[in-house]
Amino acid sequence: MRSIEAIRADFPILQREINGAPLVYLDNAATSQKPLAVLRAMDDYYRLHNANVHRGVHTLSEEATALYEGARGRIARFINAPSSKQIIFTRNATEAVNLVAYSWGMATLKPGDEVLITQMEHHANVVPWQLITQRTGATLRYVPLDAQGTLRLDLLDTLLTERTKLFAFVAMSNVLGAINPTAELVARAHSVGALALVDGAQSVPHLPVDVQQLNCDFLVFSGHKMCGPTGSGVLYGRRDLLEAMPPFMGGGDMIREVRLEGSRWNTLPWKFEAGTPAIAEIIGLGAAVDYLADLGMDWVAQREHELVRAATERLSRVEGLRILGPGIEQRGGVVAFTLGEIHPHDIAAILDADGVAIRAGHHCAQPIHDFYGIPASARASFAFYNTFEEIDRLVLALDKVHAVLGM
Amino acid sequence: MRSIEAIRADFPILQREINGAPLVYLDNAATSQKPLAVLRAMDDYYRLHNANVHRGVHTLSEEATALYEGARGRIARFINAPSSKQIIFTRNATEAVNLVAYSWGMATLKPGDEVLITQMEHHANVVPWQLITQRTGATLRYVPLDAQGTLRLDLLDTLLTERTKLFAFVAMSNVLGAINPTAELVARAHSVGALALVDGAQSVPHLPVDVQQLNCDFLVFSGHKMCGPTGSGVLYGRRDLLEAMPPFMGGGDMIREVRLEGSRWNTLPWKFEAGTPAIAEIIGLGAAVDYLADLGMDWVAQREHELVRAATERLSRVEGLRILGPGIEQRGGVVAFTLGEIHPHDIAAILDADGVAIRAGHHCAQPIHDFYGIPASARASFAFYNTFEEIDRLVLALDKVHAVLGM
Amino acid sequence: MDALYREAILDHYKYPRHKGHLDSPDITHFDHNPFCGDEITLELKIEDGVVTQAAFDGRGCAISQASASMMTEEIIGKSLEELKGWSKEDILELLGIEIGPVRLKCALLPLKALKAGVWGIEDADA
Amino acid sequence: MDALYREAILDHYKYPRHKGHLDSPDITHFDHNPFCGDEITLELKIEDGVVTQAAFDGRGCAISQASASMMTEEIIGKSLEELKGWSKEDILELLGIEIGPVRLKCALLPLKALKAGVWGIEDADA
Ligand SMILES: Cc1ncc(COP(=O)(O)O)c(C=O)c1O
Ligand SMILES: Cc1ncc(COP(=O)(O)O)c(C=O)c1O
Repeated sequence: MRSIEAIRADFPILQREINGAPLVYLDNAATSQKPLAVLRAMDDYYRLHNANVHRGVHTLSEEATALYEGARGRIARFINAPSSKQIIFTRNATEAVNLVAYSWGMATLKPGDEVLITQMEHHANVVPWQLITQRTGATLRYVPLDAQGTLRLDLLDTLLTERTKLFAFVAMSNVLGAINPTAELVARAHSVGALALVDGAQSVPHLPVDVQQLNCDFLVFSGHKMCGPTGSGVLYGRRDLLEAMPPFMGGGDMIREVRLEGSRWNTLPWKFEAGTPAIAEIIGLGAAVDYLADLGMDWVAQREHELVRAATERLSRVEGLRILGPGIEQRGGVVAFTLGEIHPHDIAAILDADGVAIRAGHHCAQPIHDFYGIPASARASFAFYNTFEEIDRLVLALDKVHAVLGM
Repeated sequence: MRSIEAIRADFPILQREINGAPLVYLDNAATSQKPLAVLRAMDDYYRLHNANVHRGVHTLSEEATALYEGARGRIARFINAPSSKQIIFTRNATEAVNLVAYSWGMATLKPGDEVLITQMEHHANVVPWQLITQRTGATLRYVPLDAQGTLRLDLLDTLLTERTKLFAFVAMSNVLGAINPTAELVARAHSVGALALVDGAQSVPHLPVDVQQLNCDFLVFSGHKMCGPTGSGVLYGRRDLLEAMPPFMGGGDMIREVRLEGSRWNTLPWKFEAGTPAIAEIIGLGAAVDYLADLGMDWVAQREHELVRAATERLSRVEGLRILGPGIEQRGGVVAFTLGEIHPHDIAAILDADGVAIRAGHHCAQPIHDFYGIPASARASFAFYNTFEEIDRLVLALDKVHAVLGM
Repeated sequence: MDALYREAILDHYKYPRHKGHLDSPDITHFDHNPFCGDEITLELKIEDGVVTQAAFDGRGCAISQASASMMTEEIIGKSLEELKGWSKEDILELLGIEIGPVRLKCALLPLKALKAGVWGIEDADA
Repeated sequence: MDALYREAILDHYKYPRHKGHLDSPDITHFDHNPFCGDEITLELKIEDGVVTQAAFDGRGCAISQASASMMTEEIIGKSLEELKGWSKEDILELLGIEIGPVRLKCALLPLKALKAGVWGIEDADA
């Protein structure tokens, strides 16, 4: 394995200074930093190969198409998808959920049907289901949380019924850090005949994910959280489902024939990719999964686990600090916390003065904060390129918060 | 004005050789090449400022937000939008049309209502209206073409009625090159109480466009066709319409509050931007409009007009070559043509052997080709960085097509 | 320390002035910022178009609380007409700090409540 | 000249073999590629499970037409069983050229029609 110093050298932004101190970037759950390999893949694309993809006969267009479709193949392998036809590119995880909600949801859901989500979902996996159940007359239900910030699995038997058409849940919470028993939840959904959609926005970047092993029907994730560029996201879907679903957006590339009287759709995956895709970004995401695969997702998960273990240990000794979510065994590289009565904005601002970047707010997961009866929390989230020294810097800066704002 | 050589030096890809010959890139209507300023803006963003935007309290997030929202302001000014709140970022022009179709169309259209488009639309402005009129029971109508490949404006009086709720039309055709009398068509739509959506995918990159002067209700365009990156597109909309429209996709950033029982939407423009946006790409598009504004869109239009005038003159002397679309006065920088019975794929392939990149196919505009009774055409499309020597190379290569495939 | 947390701000945050409630206020306005959970209730007593008493209650970050405390001090004795003319610059001057776009929302929440209360308009742009 | 347009291909394109129609064919199959407008109708006479006559009609680019012409020449005398085993490599070998993904669709359209006709399956993957 390469040294952490060598790996950090792959990420130019980690050299930055913020307010005179070296950047400590602990906002990885919001978006990750990008290695040179990803920046170079996109830059090379624009400097050497840029053209619109598909159906172009000239050399640049064939090169661009080969790069774009090649990335699809590598991304498919990264999550062990049976076929690259099952990899549909979107802007982000959010669009991927909306695609399923609009295409599958609008065609399928009827009054009386239920969609089950959980109280630990990111808004991306809440609002589309609110919108679509309202439109279709279906009912939206939630799996609540227990005191540890994990799912009330004891209620699943009551909540999952033959009325449930879809169980959509997060593999790893972006606030609680909780890693859910994904394969087991998928099986539970299937046992009542419901489909299972897994929000992998936090799991795919940080844990080994194998869609065939999970046996999920849909998986969504975002490129920008996994060393890839902004503007790239993925929907993986079961082939027969994707084949049967009507298209979402209409336009170029997603059609086979357009006549004034009507149109015929293209085959997978293009049926769901209307218009010029985010070509450079998907090529960048291809480079990102290569980068992660080279590191090895087992190593990534292990490294981040060690970081978060050290962080939770050290943080729990900070006066007045309360960590949200489960114990270390069930936790990925995310630690959200409160610090006495001090508002998270003040924590983040004072940390920033020392170059430590954490996030403050509801992290697009208001229902979790409602559960805890707090408006917001502070959140440190880790990537493999973080160091134990950075955790020291975090803790030191938190002492300063007490010094400045303590009563 | 800088020399063309100096301008060409801004575009690294123009140094490329294809099959041993310098690249002649004449596929600009499909996508444009990118100047260094755009590549650098994105690279700098990732190397120095990358963070998720909005609500981040730390320095990087504030910088990223300032860059992202700053680009919105510059793009608003580029089309003279009254407010940057009216600039909504999408992946491409196609998504922008779909946004209007899903949000405005689903909420508004009823059986008996009509949507009017034209026979010269790109599929991006056809298929969403087919999908949404089917869903809502509204009727889709077309303005046909006349023999010159321009719109049958004489039929507008019959086609535009008080049943028409929206007139959606292209400002400049990507096949015929035809520049439509956009402001006049908008006024005609308004005179029957219909809204006007302008597909500016080909006009915004090549002609000065002023939404206040056009007085259109919606304008869509794509960043990648105007020196900007892939993955960036824009919907401009009239403020009161956008305010009244329901959201399209649900997720983070587009909401103000999410409770288990329901959600409240964010204000414009974010109401329509769900999830992490294409941050780097929009910053790149901001650099692209700066680049174009520096050149001056009047100059761009003038230069491309000279190029296309020279091209049509020289091409019309090639044996068997027939140009689709109107005369030079009504034409932007696009020349689609047929060459006797030779299939456009063969034309493009033989040109490619000499480094000349043109497109062959239906260019996502099958209804135009149906009108001409041809399955496909060859298309050369120009940008300001093209040269008159490149037109010579095009014509020489076409002679070779005759030599190789002539009977 | 961060320029945001200068002495005066910390003082108002730790020892807020006019925090609490008035007896039968003439104007009461509640506003909040759901993105960070800042909340404020502003109460005013008015005589002859002039603010004679002011109080606020709420919770939130140091910036929003200090801003509320400083603002209540400042508005007592001012006419409603004058307050209608206040802008974001007036508050930033009171706070005496440079402020990024996210924290600006915190700083301006009390002004937003004041304006809405004075104009009687819900959700008015500050 | 481009490696795509080697002599044999041009020859088949300019002088297509077996272009036209058969009297009462046993198998007729039409297929097309709407992206570029290539069209082909393939007709076969079968005796004892062997192709005895073949003809094609259609329009399209040089590659698709040459491919159809070469293929009809090759399949006469072959058993249906053998043809069912044909793959895209067999056609590319006939054509003797390297081919990018877009033109591949053109080259394989005749095979697609053949396969669909022989298997009696619409739109089968070649
Ligand atoms: C006239 C017109 N409209 C719409 C589009 C669609 O653009 P995009 O594929 O970027 O969504 C194009 C692109 O070819 C076009 O030329
Ligand atoms: C668990 C989870 N789901 C979904 C999302 C949405 O991702 P995006 O904004 O890239 O669509 C996020 C991002 O914060 C997330 O953490």
